[in-house]
Amino acid sequence: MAKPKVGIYGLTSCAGDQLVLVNCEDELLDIVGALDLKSFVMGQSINDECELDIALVEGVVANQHDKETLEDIRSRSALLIALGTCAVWGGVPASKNEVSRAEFQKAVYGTETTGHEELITPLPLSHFVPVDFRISGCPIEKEELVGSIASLLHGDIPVLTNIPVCTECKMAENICQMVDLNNICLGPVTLAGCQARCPGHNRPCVGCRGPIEEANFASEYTLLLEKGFTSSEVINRMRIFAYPCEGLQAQVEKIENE
Amino acid sequence: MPSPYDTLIRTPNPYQPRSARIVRITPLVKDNVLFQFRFEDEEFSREFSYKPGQFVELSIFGVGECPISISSSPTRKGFLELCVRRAGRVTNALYQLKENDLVGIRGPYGNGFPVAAMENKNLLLIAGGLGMAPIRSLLNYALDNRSDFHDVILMYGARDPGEVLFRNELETIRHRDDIKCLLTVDEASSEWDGYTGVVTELFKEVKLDAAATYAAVCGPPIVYKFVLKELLAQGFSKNHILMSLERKMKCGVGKCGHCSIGYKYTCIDGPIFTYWDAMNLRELI
Amino acid sequence: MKVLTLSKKNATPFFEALKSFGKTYGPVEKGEKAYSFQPVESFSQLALDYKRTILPLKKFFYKPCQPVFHFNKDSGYQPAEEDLEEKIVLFGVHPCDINALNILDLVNSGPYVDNYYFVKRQNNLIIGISCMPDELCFCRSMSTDFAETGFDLFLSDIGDSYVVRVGTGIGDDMVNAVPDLFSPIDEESSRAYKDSSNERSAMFQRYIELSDLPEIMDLEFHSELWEKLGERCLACGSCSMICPTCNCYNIIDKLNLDQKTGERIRQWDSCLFKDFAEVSGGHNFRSKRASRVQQRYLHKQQGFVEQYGRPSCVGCGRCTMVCPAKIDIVEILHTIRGERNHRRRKSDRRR
Amino acid sequence: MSETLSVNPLCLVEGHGRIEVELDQGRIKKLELNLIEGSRFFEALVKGHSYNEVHHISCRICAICSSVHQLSALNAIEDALGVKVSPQTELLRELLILGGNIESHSLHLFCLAIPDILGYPSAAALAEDHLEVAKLGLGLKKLGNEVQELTAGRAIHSSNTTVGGFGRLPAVAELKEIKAKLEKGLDDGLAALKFLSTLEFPRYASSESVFIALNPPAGKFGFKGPTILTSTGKEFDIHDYRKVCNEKVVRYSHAKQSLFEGKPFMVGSLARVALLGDRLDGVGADAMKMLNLSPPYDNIIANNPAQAVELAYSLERSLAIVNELIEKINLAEPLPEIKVRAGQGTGAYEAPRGSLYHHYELDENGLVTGADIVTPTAQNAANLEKDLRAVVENSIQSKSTEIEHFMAVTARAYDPCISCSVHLIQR
Ligand SMILES: Cc1cc2nc3c(=O)[nH]c(=O)nc-3n(C[C@H](O)[C@H](O)[C@H](O)COP(=O)(O)OP(=O)(O)OC[C@H]3O[C@@H](n4cnc5c(N)ncnc54)[C@H](O)[C@@H]3O)c2cc1C
Ligand code: SF4
Ligand code: SF4
Ligand code: SF4
Repeated sequence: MAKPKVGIYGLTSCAGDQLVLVNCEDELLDIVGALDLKSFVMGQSINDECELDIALVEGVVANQHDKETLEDIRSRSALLIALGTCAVWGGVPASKNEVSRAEFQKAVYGTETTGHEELITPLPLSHFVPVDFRISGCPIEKEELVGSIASLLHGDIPVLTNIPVCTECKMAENICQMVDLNNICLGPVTLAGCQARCPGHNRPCVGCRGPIEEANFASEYTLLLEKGFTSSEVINRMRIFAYPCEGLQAQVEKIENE
Repeated sequence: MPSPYDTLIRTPNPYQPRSARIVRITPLVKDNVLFQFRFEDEEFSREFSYKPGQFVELSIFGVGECPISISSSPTRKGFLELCVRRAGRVTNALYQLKENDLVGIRGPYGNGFPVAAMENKNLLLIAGGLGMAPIRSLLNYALDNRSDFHDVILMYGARDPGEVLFRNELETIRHRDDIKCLLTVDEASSEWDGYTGVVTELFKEVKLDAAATYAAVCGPPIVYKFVLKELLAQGFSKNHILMSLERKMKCGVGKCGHCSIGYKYTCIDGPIFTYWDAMNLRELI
Repeated sequence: MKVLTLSKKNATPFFEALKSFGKTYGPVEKGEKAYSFQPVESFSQLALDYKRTILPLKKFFYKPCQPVFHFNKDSGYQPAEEDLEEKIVLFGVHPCDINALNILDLVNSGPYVDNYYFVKRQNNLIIGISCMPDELCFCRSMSTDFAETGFDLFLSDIGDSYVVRVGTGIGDDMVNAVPDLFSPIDEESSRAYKDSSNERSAMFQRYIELSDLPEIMDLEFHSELWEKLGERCLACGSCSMICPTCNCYNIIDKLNLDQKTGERIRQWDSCLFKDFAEVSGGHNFRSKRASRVQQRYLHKQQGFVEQYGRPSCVGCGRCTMVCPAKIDIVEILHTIRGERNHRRRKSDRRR
Repeated sequence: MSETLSVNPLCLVEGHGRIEVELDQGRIKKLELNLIEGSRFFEALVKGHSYNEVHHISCRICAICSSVHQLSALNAIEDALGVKVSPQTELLRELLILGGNIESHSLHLFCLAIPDILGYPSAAALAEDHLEVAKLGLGLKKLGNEVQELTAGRAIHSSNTTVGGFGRLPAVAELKEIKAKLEKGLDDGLAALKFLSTLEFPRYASSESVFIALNPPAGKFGFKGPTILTSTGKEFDIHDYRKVCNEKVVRYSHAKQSLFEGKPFMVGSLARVALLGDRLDGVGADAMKMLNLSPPYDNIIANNPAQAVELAYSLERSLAIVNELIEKINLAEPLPEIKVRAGQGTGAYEAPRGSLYHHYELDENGLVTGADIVTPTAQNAANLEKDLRAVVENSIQSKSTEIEHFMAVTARAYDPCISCSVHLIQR
């Protein structure tokens, strides 16, 4: 089979997920060798914006330029893969989406204009274009990236972990941040794949990989309130990485109506 | 001193897939393909025996495993036929393979149809859609051991003529006089010379002696719903109605838990259940 | 059965002698009141007054995530090699956990034998230890508070010494490796044993009534309790992971970058997960969380009974302890049975 | 005749940037460095969050500098809350910073700069002809990541760092493992230096810069200090960082630019080596000699060899720290007690690309009420524009594609991290 034509792109982001690829030091040369890497602005100086088999896109859409770039990539790519929590859920940039960007802009840059940027409330890729596959994580896990690339090369849609952080946390036999230590731990509502890295380091999960399918935010919220946390403490923690997600929005709405 | 586990660890590994080569690929209808396989190990191939209604776990390298009913009859040795619908990762990957490619197969698993108990009885085989895959195995088994059974009736319903599986084979069988082969489609086309309407309509075409008949039913939930009603109305004992259930499966050998319903594992206690058993499983179809 | 006594003074030399039988694991403190079975070098490292470890012993027999096959597109599937030589000694195992292993033995044998499990099982030696129940233990109700089989040696604490039951020939070898450390059982020890046994019986605080439970679960199949639990349950999977008898697993194939080789991996799974019973095309046989929570209890307390003649729960209290949503199995069963004032009932049922 | 030159996009850097130049009759009419990364408004995002969440949010500014962002944020929070961290925590944090430096410098040198200087479009292309060099670089980069993983839990966006210290301390066995790797790494580092000493780093223009860096205590080289040192001979407390980097909003960029005493200045490896290089001993000092680094530091491309010097230093210093930890790490050391109170605090570290300042204000519940983050790339922007001007002026006779290439190489020499440059000021 011919090498798939691949583009790796970053929209507004910290570039962490692209860096994870570059951090696959042991596999990097094999990966790059197996792909026909047409565009990777962060990693090569000659880039060709042509028709692609696979586009890996990191980051949120935060301005008009991002939106146009994304739409252009989509129109050229057979498969579009969202890379990282920002691309999949909105991530940190979308953590305060109830505040208008104009307000932020005024707060940060004062009345002086910053030129061309037409701001958009940051949202994940799927809000603008169809996304074929999602690799979540802030940043994504090396192993999931390499495994996904192997599957894609083989012509299969990859399979990724679909279990909550608690499950991996228990597998690792950690002390429970929530039950034993009464911390706000988002493990029960967060997608695993990180081997419960934070609880494994005696730190509560902050939810960086985004919510698990059917995350029970309502129950998690109630339980934490029962532990004595305030509503805003809990919501502030929950909002850091996936605020635009439907389940969380529903929970926030429910609280506001109460 | 031998440990009590000694014999246990020496039993064959039930998860071991055997390499098998695709011998022939026969497209049947859209997204349904009949694959014929032969095991690489000839001795294993000779010894591989199964019952109609059993299934195998099919492995595609690097993609995974999935359960597929055996579509061929154990009376025809040396190869194995699986009729596979393209449904997800594993089946998709199988569709990418070519003749002579290798796959892994382990099995056979499941209880299969109780063919010994069915001997000297009438057989009523009812299939809807892809349900024909396991029914074909039983049908060919019955035809190859024709004298063991009394009347054999096949009722097979598909959505339209383009969806009728094994049409050529069934056309041949239709002209035999030792079997009644009734085909129906929900929506006929001009070239269709079978029946039109749902499969239960076919009951009008036959006279059944419920007490002397085993009914084997396989199809989508909707087929069960109406066929079971009809069979009960005809006076069938719940113990003479056999049905093949489908559940998510991973191991196929009663360990992984995915197919459990109530106290049964679909993979080892089934997939063939009597209606009585199935009824008691609560989560039925 | 051979019964001896071992003075606690001799525990350390005995422990040292065990090292020739394999690598020794035992309960150690992991955090405040949290314990785990870990490699142990000396007797003093052991936290023998532990109540329950986070993970049960199943972690030694099924790794949470373990390769079962290596594959190569040209040569097929090769079973992952198990180390047949490495023996391990599990020191300080409670009766509930021993009984849980006996249950896993049942599940893993039968018409299809899970050799991966039994290879590990055969390489394990088990030294049980007696325990005192806490507010979560209900092993007495499950008839698992006492181990009849499934250990090589069992030590019952009677104050200054242990009463040692020898369960297997290897257990006898262990004793014979340092015979001087053991004494024959005498009347005094025997009395002390009975006293502590009675004391222990009086300490159980939780009971569930098992008789006709499957029947009652059937009657309560549509109870609204399940809906309520479904709302509360986070489907976090913790209860399945830490359950000593939960043994569901998933199978995942991992392909290497070379597109030719890879591994087939087996990973712990839970019936609480949304996709546990979901088939391709999206149909889900248990799409609601409520029906998944129900499945966990039905399978353990009803389905398993019909299949194996006993529930697949040993009353260790772990699931109640770890559940962030405070879902409590004993409470559920009391509610299902419509019992009131259950804490005062002390039906002390044994087979 | 007017002509436009442009470098768009600026490749081989993290984030989105471009350079646009308008020439008129051989004179620069306009030169703009556009950092066009979308605005994320971090300082607004952290507002309202608890003191123990800030570092999780702030580090998402930039992946490659995430550890140093986290530690700067934590230092600022600890400053505000009056939390004193233990010497052991300081040591582990230093190790984390060094790991970040090893990773970042090897990434820049071997994956971006060297291929560029030797005329390859990417590290992969370099590997086709110089597999050994590529592998050497990737190996060092991996080692840097391993040091970060050991201390921070993961190489990007640490899960182990927290207010007061670390969630989990590395086990002695793990330290011994990394020690062995660092010993090998030091050999690899020397091999890398040898290779680098054979390269000729280009000079497109001479342009003098004011250098600014944090001043480590006790006359040592390093990446953290209580004061800020300038090549003009001034010294400021880090709490007065505003006096050093007065920022102005630049109309065409999302980053703010900094000026010191009204002039552009440079932070980063070259600044550190220029200001503190004479404090180096051991392999760091050897490296300075091998790479001929000496005043005047008027060629910005020399930032590349300066990074190599720091790479060598970081490897050696990491090994020393690991040895010390193996001897005396106290795995039972508890985290300091934290009493929540209102206050404000500043934290500063030398990131691979230069000085980084975080400043937060907290209310009595420990919630953030104000934040200010000044990143190295933002500080360098004005100086980079100045250098680009010099390059264009110096090579005005060359073909425009050549000038564009010179500009790109010059810009990359700063190892700009455009994600970082996104600013979030507001008090
Ligand atoms: C006893 C039995 C007999 C079957 N016989 C046939 C047959 O003859 N022909 C045919 O085309 N299909 C048959 N199926 C259905 C077939 O197993 C699924 O279509 C197949 O598993 C889809 O796998 P996939 O990997 O392509 O799909 P995905 O959606 O990617 O599924 C992933 C995995 O989930 C499990 N899974 C998903 N769907 C099912 C399912 N319906 N049943 C069991 N496990 C599932 C499998 O382990 C599968 O590999 C049978 C199922 C059972 C239980
Ligand atoms: S620590 Fe967090 S992730 Fe781990 S089990 Fe407890 S709640 Fe779940
Ligand atoms: S435990 Fe939670 S916060 Fe930590 S890495 Fe995993 S998902 Fe991210
Ligand atoms: S531990 Fe509790 S919340 Fe988690 S899956 Fe089990 S019952 Fe549900």
